[in-house]
Amino acid sequence: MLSLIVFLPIIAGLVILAVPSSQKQIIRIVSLLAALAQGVLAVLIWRGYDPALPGITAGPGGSPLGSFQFVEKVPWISLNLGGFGSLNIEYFLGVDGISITMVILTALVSAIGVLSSWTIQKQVKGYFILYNLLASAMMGCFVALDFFLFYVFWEVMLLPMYFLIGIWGGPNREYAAIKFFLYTLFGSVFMLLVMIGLYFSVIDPVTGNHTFSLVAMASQENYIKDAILGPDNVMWRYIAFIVLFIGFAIKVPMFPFHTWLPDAHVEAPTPISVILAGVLLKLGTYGMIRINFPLFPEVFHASMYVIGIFGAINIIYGAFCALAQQDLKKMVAYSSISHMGYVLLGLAAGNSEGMVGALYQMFNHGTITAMLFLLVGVIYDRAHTRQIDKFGGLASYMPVYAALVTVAWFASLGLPGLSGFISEALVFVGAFSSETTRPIAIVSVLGIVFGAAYLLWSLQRMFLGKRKADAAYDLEIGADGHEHIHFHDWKGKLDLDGRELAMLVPLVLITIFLGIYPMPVLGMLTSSINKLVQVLSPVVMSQM
Amino acid sequence: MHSLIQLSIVVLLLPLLSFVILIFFNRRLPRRGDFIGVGILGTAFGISAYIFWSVIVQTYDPAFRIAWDFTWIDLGNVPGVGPLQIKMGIVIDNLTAIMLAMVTLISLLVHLYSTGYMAGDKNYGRYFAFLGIFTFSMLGIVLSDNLFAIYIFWELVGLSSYLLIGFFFEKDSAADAQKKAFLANRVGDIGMWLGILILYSQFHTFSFEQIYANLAAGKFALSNAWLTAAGILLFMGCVGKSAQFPLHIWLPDAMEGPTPVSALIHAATMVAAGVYFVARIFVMLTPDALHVIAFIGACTAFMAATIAITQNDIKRVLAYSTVSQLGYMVLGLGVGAYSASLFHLVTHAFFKACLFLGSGAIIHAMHHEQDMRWMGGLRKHMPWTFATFTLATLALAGLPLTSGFLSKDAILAGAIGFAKVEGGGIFYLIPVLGFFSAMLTAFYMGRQIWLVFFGESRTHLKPADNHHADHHAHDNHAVHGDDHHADHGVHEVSWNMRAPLVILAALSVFAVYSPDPLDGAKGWFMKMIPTPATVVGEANPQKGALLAATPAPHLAGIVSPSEVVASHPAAEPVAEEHGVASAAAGHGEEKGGHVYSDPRQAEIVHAGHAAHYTAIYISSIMVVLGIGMAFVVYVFRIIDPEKTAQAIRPLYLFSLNKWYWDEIYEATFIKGSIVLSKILSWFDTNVVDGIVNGVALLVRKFAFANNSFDKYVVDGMVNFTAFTVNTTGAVLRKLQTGKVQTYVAMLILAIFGYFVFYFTRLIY
Amino acid sequence: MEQLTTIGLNHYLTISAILLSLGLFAVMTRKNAIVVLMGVELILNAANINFLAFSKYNGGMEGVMFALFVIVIAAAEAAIALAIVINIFKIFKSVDVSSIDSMKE
Amino acid sequence: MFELPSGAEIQGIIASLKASVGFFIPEIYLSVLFMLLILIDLVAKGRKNNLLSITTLLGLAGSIFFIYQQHSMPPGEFFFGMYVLDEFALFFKYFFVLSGILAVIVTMADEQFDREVKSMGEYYALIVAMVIGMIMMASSADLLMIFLSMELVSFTAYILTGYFKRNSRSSEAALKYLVYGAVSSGLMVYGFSLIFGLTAQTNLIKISTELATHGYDPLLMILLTLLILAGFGYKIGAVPFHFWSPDVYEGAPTPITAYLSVASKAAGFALLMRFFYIAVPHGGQPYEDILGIDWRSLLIILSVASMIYGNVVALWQKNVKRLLAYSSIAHAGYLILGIIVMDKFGTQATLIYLLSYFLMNFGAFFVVILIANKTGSENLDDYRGLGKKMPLAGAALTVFLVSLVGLPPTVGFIGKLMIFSALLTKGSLYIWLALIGIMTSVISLYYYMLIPLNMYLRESKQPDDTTFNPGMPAQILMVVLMVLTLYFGLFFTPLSDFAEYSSAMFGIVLQ
Repeated sequence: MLSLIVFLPIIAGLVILAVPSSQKQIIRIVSLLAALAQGVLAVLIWRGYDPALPGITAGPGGSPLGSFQFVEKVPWISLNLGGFGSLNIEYFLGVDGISITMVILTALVSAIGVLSSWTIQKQVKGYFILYNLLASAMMGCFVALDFFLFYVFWEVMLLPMYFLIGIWGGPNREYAAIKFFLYTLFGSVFMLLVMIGLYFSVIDPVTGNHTFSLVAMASQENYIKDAILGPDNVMWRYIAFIVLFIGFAIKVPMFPFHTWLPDAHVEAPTPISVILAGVLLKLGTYGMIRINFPLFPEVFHASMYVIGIFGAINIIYGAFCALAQQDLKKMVAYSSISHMGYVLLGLAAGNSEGMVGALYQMFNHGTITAMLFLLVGVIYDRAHTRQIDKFGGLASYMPVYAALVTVAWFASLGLPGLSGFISEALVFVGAFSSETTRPIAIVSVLGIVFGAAYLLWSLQRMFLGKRKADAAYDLEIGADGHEHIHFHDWKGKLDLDGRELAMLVPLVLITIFLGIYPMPVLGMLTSSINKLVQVLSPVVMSQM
Repeated sequence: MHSLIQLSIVVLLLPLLSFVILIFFNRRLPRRGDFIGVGILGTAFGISAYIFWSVIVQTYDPAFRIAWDFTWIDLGNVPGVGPLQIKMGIVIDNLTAIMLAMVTLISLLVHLYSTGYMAGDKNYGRYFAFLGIFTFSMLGIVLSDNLFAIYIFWELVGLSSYLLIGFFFEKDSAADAQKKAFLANRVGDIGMWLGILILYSQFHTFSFEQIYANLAAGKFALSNAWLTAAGILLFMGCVGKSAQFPLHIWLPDAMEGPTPVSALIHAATMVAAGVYFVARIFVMLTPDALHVIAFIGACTAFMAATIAITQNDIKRVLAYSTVSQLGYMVLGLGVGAYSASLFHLVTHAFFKACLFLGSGAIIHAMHHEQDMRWMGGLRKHMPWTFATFTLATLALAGLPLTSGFLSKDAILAGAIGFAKVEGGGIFYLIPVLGFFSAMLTAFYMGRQIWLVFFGESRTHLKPADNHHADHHAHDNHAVHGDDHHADHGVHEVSWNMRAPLVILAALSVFAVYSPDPLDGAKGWFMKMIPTPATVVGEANPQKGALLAATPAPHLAGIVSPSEVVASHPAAEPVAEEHGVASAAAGHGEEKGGHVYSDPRQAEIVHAGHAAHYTAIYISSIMVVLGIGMAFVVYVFRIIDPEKTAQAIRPLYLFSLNKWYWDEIYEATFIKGSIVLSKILSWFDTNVVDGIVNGVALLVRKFAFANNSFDKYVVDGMVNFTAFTVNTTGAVLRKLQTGKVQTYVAMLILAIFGYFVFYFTRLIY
Repeated sequence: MEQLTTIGLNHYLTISAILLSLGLFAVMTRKNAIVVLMGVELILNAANINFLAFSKYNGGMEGVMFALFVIVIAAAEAAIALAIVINIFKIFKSVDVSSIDSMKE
Repeated sequence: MFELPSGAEIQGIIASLKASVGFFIPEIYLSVLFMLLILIDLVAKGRKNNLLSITTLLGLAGSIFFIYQQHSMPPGEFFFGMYVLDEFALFFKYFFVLSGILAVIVTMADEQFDREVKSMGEYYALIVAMVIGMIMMASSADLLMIFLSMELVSFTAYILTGYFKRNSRSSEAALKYLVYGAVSSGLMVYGFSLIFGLTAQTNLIKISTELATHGYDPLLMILLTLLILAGFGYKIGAVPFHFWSPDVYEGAPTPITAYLSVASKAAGFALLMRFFYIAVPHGGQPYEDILGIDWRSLLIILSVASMIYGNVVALWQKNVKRLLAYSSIAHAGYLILGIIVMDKFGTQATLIYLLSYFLMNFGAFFVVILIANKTGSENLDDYRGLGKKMPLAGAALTVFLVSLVGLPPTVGFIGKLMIFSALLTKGSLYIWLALIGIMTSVISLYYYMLIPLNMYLRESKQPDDTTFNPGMPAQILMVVLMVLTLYFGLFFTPLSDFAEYSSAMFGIVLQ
């Protein structure tokens, strides 16, 4: 099941490899089918998922199957290392509350990404091969429970992304692509060392061998006391934690490692921005939750405050930067920096409310930001510019578009009734309830206002009022005597066309539904999160 | 589930239904579906009228309260807390019932009115949809039984007000106003949200009932300062919504919205929601918090009144008077005159709505002329409007025989009593400001009446340079495609706009509320809405010192008489005087046996009753004074307003420019944050990226990277230790001279170097 | 005194050390490729002297054999070297080692 | 002074010689092949056909058969301890023969030879000779043998480097290579003479026992170790003994560059390991030296310098061959990391890394040749837009480069993984080394990525959409290499098991 959902896109990619590159439509359809199939599988997994089982650590008797679901565990590589026993790597997939939401999100976003890739005309074949490779890798990261496997998927993501930005990107794409690549690689190479270190510090209780299994690593009693990352080796545990954290923080992206994001977004084509903001950023925080925190709980406790502060900086700093942007897409990019700050804050809280909020925020940010970037893409396709002050009064001329933008914008500024609000609220509730992060929470609340400020301001400048003199489109009086506008060299429908609606409407519906009744997602999270919080709580650690 | 609850849910959802229908299908429906809006609201009003009847009239019980809730979010078995759920729920008590009726009634009237006023607008259908979602959110606030739900609907009314203020979004002024309103409210909401968080972080619940129970049980772990802070922060929500100083700036601009909207949202209901909310949290407010509230209320009341006297835009005058009246209500709550200020809330809602609709009618008739200087002599053309407008004005000014008199007087009495109890001094400032603004109110309303209805029409006097207003008039005219006033004569408005005026005016008469034209306390309202007992208690009247969970015996002396009468309240005067305590007892019994009462409030009420007649005298004098002045200035023209304005020009300008608040905010917060954002984004692109990118510039200067890409990748590459890497690279490669003999020399050198290295290591 | 008169191991070693340094010196400083190669020969011969001396004082034939092989290798090396140098001369019209540096950073 | 040996002794000697020959078959076979090739060259003079190359291929392939038979033979030393046969040696025998075969194929694909030289003449013979030399390097246990085999390799390498006689760069490279190589091997011999003086032995194992029992003067020991290291270091091309390599790699014919950068480097490592594990005394604990001298720090400096220098200087290269030359210096640094650990795992890791390096480096050079055939240049700027014109080659090169960076799922990643694991098994002792390795590999990403970046992200200056296909055999080889690179990146058990089996070295016990 999970293998299927992971490797479907790659299979599609191979199929496309066989298709002659002239058959663009076939290629598109193949990838769309793959994405849809992925979606179906995701739904099946969702239906079959039992929210009662917590996951996170091994279940009763150290058997991962006890608490993880859809587990697939086959030995992959077993090397004889002479004097050092053997190096065992497993092909180990499974989902728990933390990952299943992300799996669903990934399926959703990559399907929508395919739809919005329809407009790509240049080297369609290569594009979709890389795209599918990327989709597989992302999905793999979320379901991998073997650190080695996770790392492989993690690194495999980089190259397709590099080319997708670098070949199909905007004018300044080379810079953005290489910047993205180097940043993220820099983050992940240290992960390699930590991974090896962990391997030699952890014993699988069942087999008695060293293991890469994250499940075994997540329970502290499996650590060899005096091993390099064993409980006794405090200094190295701290270093390892920090190194890992930075690795993930770069993906999040956390201030001050965020500077790759605006460049990457501005240059990347719309679907890639959607993937990037919708899924890739989540990998950073997911990595923290899955690997960074449960493996080093005591260090996490020591560093909650710092993480919280960085979260707050992200929230407010991102909001301010967004306020100053002229380029709409850059503004949205900064807004997602700001919103990922909420995730960090929620995680820093370390209590159930905060963590649930953080994960829910990850999901919502995925859907909402996808919407935002799609909408930006819509106007960019028409006007070939994203300068906010090149528009004005669009609401009169593109009512449907304006309506959707309003919904998306308000979702992004956390309006009650839309999903973003609940997650932010939970994050604040959690952050405030925890003694450690209370002052940080108080400061971060300012983010609510500034978030509203830049969103409403851009909304006003683009959609309200009247057409500006130097706008990117012309006014003309239609036959019915009403004013119309038309963009230069834009042949398509002025307002949203069917394909665009097909991408946007599902997201809007999800946003509204989850804003009114969040339990479908939260229900899957809670037990896992409570377990996680328990694992992280100092009480549990002290008794170990 | 209690049948009333079911009904209330229906009431709550009906407007939402209207929203959904209209937003999607208005273009497909005849008349853009306005009848659906009106019809649905009619039904809603019918039901809430029934609720009102069965709660207030049938079960005539101050302590009436029914509640119902359901689990909305289930966080499972949270470590350290246990099973944790976030519940949503509905509570119905007297206050709810009254508010329910009031909101639906006014909303219904405004719907009806709008069918005339907005007729022919190109977004006519969308307008009713927005009204629908507004009503829904407002009812949500009224019905919610917990802070979280209130916060949700709080934001939703903010949204709908945003949408409705910017309804004519082609006008930049409207677009600005809607943004301003939303942001100002958000600022308030931050405070409110923090307050909620403080309470939640202690009790892990949002429900009023549980929070108060916990507070009363003294489970509040943090210091009392936190509790006060929580109170003030929650109050900030009210400051934003009810346009209290210093966040009052948005309300006058909100008049950019259609006039019926101003009547519904920005006069009668939404702005009053702030007051309603403070009333809901009243029992957890510590004396310190209450003092802050009282002072802010007083300041607002006074400041707004002073501004109102010089405004020329008919709607702005009303807007500032609204701010000022809201100030009264907040003041009332602050001084502990709980019932009085809620009373004022209701009365004000009716007569102010009436005033706004009236002004709407005038504007409509005057072809969107809003400047009173160019009106005049309308009483002949618009008798109905004139009559209702005047009645409402008298109520607002607080002349006897009107509802406004009862409520305002009660508040002022409470203020005096409060000042007495608190030991005078600075606290006398509050009643003083109250009375003074009462006078100002009378003055500017008198001025308005005169300028609008009396004298001769001054339309022709309008100077040509004043064209922007005219311009607006015209493009709104365009917006109003229909030309039912194509002939440029002023005439009375149609019935569907007149009927609401009449109804509202009728509701501004004292008889509706109280048999005694001089004492609201004898009326049903103040009996049904007794002051609840605080749950943060107080050991002795001296302010500041709190005691959580006062042991009952300690207060027995005070409580006993009230308990005696608790069985049959609303009986002889003793009961009235102890109405508070009795209610306290009532509440106390609800809260599972613990009976707490609060000497401070009891005293204030006593003093308030004592001060009742003084209040009447002073305020009547003040009002008469005010109206008299208005006549002196504008009717008999003994004093020429222009000359006076010149004489006291600085004061005049100060008032005319609204105390320069907008300018101040523009200069400080808005400019400030814009500049800060610019700085930060510069910082981001140059410094952060700069640091992270290493010293990209230096590297570029470092020659080799000649074409732009290399520069960039040098940047990119040096995302870490850039400069060093490149320099070392550039330096090291110099070793590769291409001369084989140099290579050999290097080899020898290397060996020698090694040798020396080890040699030294061996020696030491 | 006796140290100087009777020839001991150290004398051989000293000689070979001197030869080595001379060889290196030649390789590093001479311009003419041929001379450079001669310097290389010097280095090898320095090694040879060592081998022979050691095998004389330690007994055993390994050293001698080693020396023989070194000589042979040196010869072969010279052959190849000369071929290359001739080729160089054909192309660059000079055998100045220091001037042949077309490939460098 | 030496009395002649008696008849009995001579009989014994002959007998042991006879016995030893049995262990020497592959070498003999290859020598025969070598002569055969010369003969064929004499017969078929000047005729330009693939006769020579095909014969070489078949011959080398045939040698695998003989090498395979040696698995059954018991490990041991023969020819009076001059020569050993053990799994370690076998590993390298395969390695060298295979790289020889690849070198030949690559040569066949390279069109530059047609331009530069009239007849391939002794080219293939020399390649075979080089294979022999390297095999002997890998299996010699005696100073004399080491010296002879090294010189054999060097001489053939000199000639092959200068094979384009009319090409100035090629000849210049040859001269530089010659001078530098001669000097460093001279120093090495000098070092040998000193060690012989210390121990009166030439057999590595005897030497180490001598040193262990009688001890030695540390200062002298360092000196001679350094001198010997000069010789080895020049073979593996590690800083600071690397100076010859960029020029030689740039000047030499590309197949030879590939061959040198893979095979002769590997031979150098074979020697280095043997020498340091056997001759240089070290006690039971791998990382604790009994005799007061820290051999490891010697290597540590070597590897750190190589990693940093190679990667950092490569940043500035505009010529792909030169770029790969520097990268190979850096890879030498990574390989040494494995030796530093000085235990079985370390050896295993080094061998795995060698295998991965073999695959990816040959692949990279092969594609570079194919591209050079088309564009006639190895400059980065001429790679613009090649991604569209040569899709397959572009993809393959990208894979090889990614593997060189060490990203999964490629075999290069496995090599790095193993090396770092080996370092980390020693606890926190070598973490900082691993850190340097990691950092430098990140740096390497940039210059490796320059190539795909030019191929895909840039449009060529003269835009023509004529796709260019290298021809079936070349494509097949390319695909095979690419697939292997990826396959072993995911399922590297065979590699690792083979390496583990081969890390058994005769005469020493590694933990």
